[in-house]
Amino acid sequence: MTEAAMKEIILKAEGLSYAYDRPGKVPNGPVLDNINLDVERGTIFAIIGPSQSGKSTFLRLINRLQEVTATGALSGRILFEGRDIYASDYDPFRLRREVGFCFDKPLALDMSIAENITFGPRLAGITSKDDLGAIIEETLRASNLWDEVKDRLSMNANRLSGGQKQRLSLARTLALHPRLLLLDEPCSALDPISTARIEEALVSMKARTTCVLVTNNTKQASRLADRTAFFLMSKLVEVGPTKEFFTSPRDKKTDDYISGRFG
Amino acid sequence: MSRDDRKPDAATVLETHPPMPGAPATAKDLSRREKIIQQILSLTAFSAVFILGLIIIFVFKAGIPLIYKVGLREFLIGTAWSPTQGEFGILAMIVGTLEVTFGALLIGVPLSLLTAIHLSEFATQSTKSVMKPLIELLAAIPSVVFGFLGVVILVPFIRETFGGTGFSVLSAATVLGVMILPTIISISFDSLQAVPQAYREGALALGATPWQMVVRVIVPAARSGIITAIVLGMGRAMGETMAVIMVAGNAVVIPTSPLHPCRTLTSNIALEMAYASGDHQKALFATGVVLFVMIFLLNVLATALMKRK
Amino acid sequence: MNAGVVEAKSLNFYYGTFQALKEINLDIGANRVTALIGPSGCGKSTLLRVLNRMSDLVPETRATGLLKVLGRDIFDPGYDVNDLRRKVGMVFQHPNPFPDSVYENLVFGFRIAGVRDREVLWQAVEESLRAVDLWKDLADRLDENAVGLSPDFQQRLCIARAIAIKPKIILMDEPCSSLDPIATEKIEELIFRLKENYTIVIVTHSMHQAARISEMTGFMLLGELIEFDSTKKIFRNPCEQRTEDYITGKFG
Amino acid sequence: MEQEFQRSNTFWNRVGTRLCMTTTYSVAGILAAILFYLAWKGIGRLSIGFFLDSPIDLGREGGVFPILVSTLLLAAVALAIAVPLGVGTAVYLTEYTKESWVTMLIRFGAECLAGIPSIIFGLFGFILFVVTLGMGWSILSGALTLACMVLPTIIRTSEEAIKAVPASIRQVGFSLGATKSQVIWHIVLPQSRSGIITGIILALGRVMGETACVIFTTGISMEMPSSLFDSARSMAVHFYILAREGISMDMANTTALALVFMILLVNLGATILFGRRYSR
Repeated sequence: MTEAAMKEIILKAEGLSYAYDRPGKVPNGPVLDNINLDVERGTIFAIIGPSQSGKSTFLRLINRLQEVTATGALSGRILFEGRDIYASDYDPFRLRREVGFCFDKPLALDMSIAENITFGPRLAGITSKDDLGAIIEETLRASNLWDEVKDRLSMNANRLSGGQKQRLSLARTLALHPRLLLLDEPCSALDPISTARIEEALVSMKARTTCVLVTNNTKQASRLADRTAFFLMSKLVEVGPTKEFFTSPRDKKTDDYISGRFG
Repeated sequence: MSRDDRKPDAATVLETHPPMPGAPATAKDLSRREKIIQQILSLTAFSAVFILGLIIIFVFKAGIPLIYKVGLREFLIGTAWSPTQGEFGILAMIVGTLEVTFGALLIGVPLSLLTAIHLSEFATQSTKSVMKPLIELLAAIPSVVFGFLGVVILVPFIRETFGGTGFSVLSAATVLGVMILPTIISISFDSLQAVPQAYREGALALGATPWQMVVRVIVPAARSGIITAIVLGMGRAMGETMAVIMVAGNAVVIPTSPLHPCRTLTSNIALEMAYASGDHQKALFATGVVLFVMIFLLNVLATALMKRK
Repeated sequence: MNAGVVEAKSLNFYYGTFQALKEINLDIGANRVTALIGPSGCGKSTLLRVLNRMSDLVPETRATGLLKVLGRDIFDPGYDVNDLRRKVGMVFQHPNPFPDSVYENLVFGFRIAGVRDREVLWQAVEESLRAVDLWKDLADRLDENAVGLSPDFQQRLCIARAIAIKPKIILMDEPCSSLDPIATEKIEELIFRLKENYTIVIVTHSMHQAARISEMTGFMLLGELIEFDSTKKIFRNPCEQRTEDYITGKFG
Repeated sequence: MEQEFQRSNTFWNRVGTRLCMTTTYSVAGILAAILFYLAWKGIGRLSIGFFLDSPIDLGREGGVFPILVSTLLLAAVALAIAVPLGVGTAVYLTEYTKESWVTMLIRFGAECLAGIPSIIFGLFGFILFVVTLGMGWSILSGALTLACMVLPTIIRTSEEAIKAVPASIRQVGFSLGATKSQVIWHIVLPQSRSGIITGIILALGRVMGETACVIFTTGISMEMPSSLFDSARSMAVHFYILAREGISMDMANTTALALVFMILLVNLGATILFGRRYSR
């Protein structure tokens, strides 16, 4: 805890609650209920919990992706680098460039590999071919994909395998050089080898890119994360350093979950 | 492409590049631009409704005064049509339209439904992949060409087989029956395909033959889509002009036999529009109003049926 | 009592060039529950669907070897597949009542067999609903559309529909996979009662379910029937290493 | 008794399935016969010259060059108007609105428009564009009328194509900092282009084959149009006049073949290029 105090807090949730709007229906309780947590720069932060526990919604609130697909009522605050991202003068488009998001399913845009990666930078105003080329190479290397695709960058990205597509998604997200990276069960659709390559990539760049990782796989959390949080039924049950979390959980429910008694 | 000689960091690249010159930089600018785009799109979105409104206004404005002048009753049930003498009764045309339309359904519906059932339930993948595009090609053939083929093939055939001139309700109904095939086939095919596979399995697992499965489970489940298909096909037959003009004979009489010639509402307009003026022209617009109302009611029916699905 | 109602001898089954079942030898006894377990893609559902030739629905399939159901070779070209399916009822993974009234669902099997006698139909409706313990819930709701029922009721209705025409064998393809635990428990109770009169073959992905309800269990892997024995033996003392690995959760 | 019924079941099954199959092949046969007849009658006088010469003696001799040009002009202008409106409507309906009375109204309007017979479009175009707005019989009047007519086709096919783009792909765009319009322009539209183009081709076929409403709005002049305000004659109208007035059956046959051939080529091209077709 003393060490934590010294590190910079890149993301902070303060009393965060969220409930979906269901027009014409009685609201059936919040999806997130009074969440408080801090994420330090340069670490990997894992969120585990059974499905429907609110962990994905939490992740989607951090880069304001939630509001694109659903409407809901939010209370409390999310601070990214000290600023409230839901403040009225906060620019969500800029936020989404600084906070990357990697989806659970491998999703390639229907264009070439190179165009997939340069999509974000081009929207951000980078036009120079050399710069874009450099970004392509750098991010593909960072996501462990370069050797497999360097000779076919103009091929349609949909022709890649699932594991390759997922690494391409990672590269595409990294192309904007986000300071915070949100990963929503990034390996749930992947085989063990692809998973290992993604995990390697995350660890190797964590000094530069802080990660918040939502995962169903408790083992993955224990392998990768510096700190781990456990969500259950919209509530944050427990958060702590990963080692402590998995060896001596304070909460009975956490213990039940990580030892596989439910979920 | 090897870039091993220089590898600039993406971070530095991004930081040294300001946003595109001229591109809106702040959230405020962006959201203002988004709002303008949305407003333009919402304007285009109403184009269909706007055009529908224009059609109603202009066609009705040109046609309604004459209906007032003649009297709605007189206009609809009058049997005499000599617009130059001031006689405006379109009953013959209404009856002609209905006869031709129902005749077309009589011919077209069984053919299309059986074809749709075959394609959806029994045909092999290769038959399907040949037949589907073929049927869509049938939809692409212009109606004048259908009319022309009716004149050169069907009319002589009917004249020689059944007597009369050959220009008749029967010819018109046959040509239209073929023309509405693609409409009814493709829509009912789609609704048959939308029936969950589980229903098929459920029926077969109880020992139903494929035909029993189709008749007792699949067709009832796809009922609303099939009815919609028939209603839309009916609309197409009712509104068809050129093919009908060429084969129906166009005499203004109430046809009492399938071999009699007839004139439909659509052909009434198309035949006389070229030289009509004054009240005569207005009467043609009034004919259009009657046709419009009939089609509109059909469409409301079709929409209501579709919603029930 | 335990005469084989399903007998397979070196049965092979192919989807196009893919071999889904390899050299299956199987002997299923009457009035018992036989469970088929194995990881997904192992062929257990295919085996089930071959038993009443629902496998015919997929084009370009082919079977070799011998499969006798109720004493007759069902791949005999002269064999009436509709008759087979009347004798071998099936319940599916997702409840699939027809979009019609409860009553019409239950008498469907009679209607397609040409039975019109109202007395007979009513009796069958009552009997089959009582058999699945739905009579008191649905007796006065027979006109309701079956699609509007709860998933639990729908699935039980589908079972009732299958047993209404008195089949000899009932095949169940993961019948509880779309139900909640309470509904699952009800279906399991029902299976327990039904086995007095019917031979039941059930495919399940839940080993616990297999252990709870079945007398015999077959473990399948990659199209092969690895082991087929009494449920007790399979779960306590399997002969094959692969069975043990699967039961103890080492893979799958 | 049951045996008896079983036999009749098998019998009806055979009758029903065979009836369906026979009908299907008859429908295919009708189409094949139509195409064959057109080809057989028309192929004799079809040549490059037919497309590149001007008509002589009301079309008894010569070719259809100015008529071909008018047809293409008419189609191009009509689509240039209808496509942005139609695709815009589809984008608005799928991306910007939730289901509400507004979308119901727009869809209902489009459905009704789709059901209106072409002859009524003809009356409408005549009274609005030709008479009220004083454009006279001209390519512009015709194209505007045709644009109204094919608008629903384009709306419907585009909407289907846009709906087929999975929501997850849109979210990728947003997660990379794109605004809504950027997501639509850079991701959704490119991904649905094949469906949209199919709709456009379908509309093109309808425009080229339409007769009733073109006669009333574009007229029947056979001259080469010098501007959009000139009266002109489309291929379908030319064919109608040749056949109806009995000017020359030979030329009518050839024109019919050329017209059908052009439309089929366009349709076939779309099928080959984009595989899937949206019907209706």
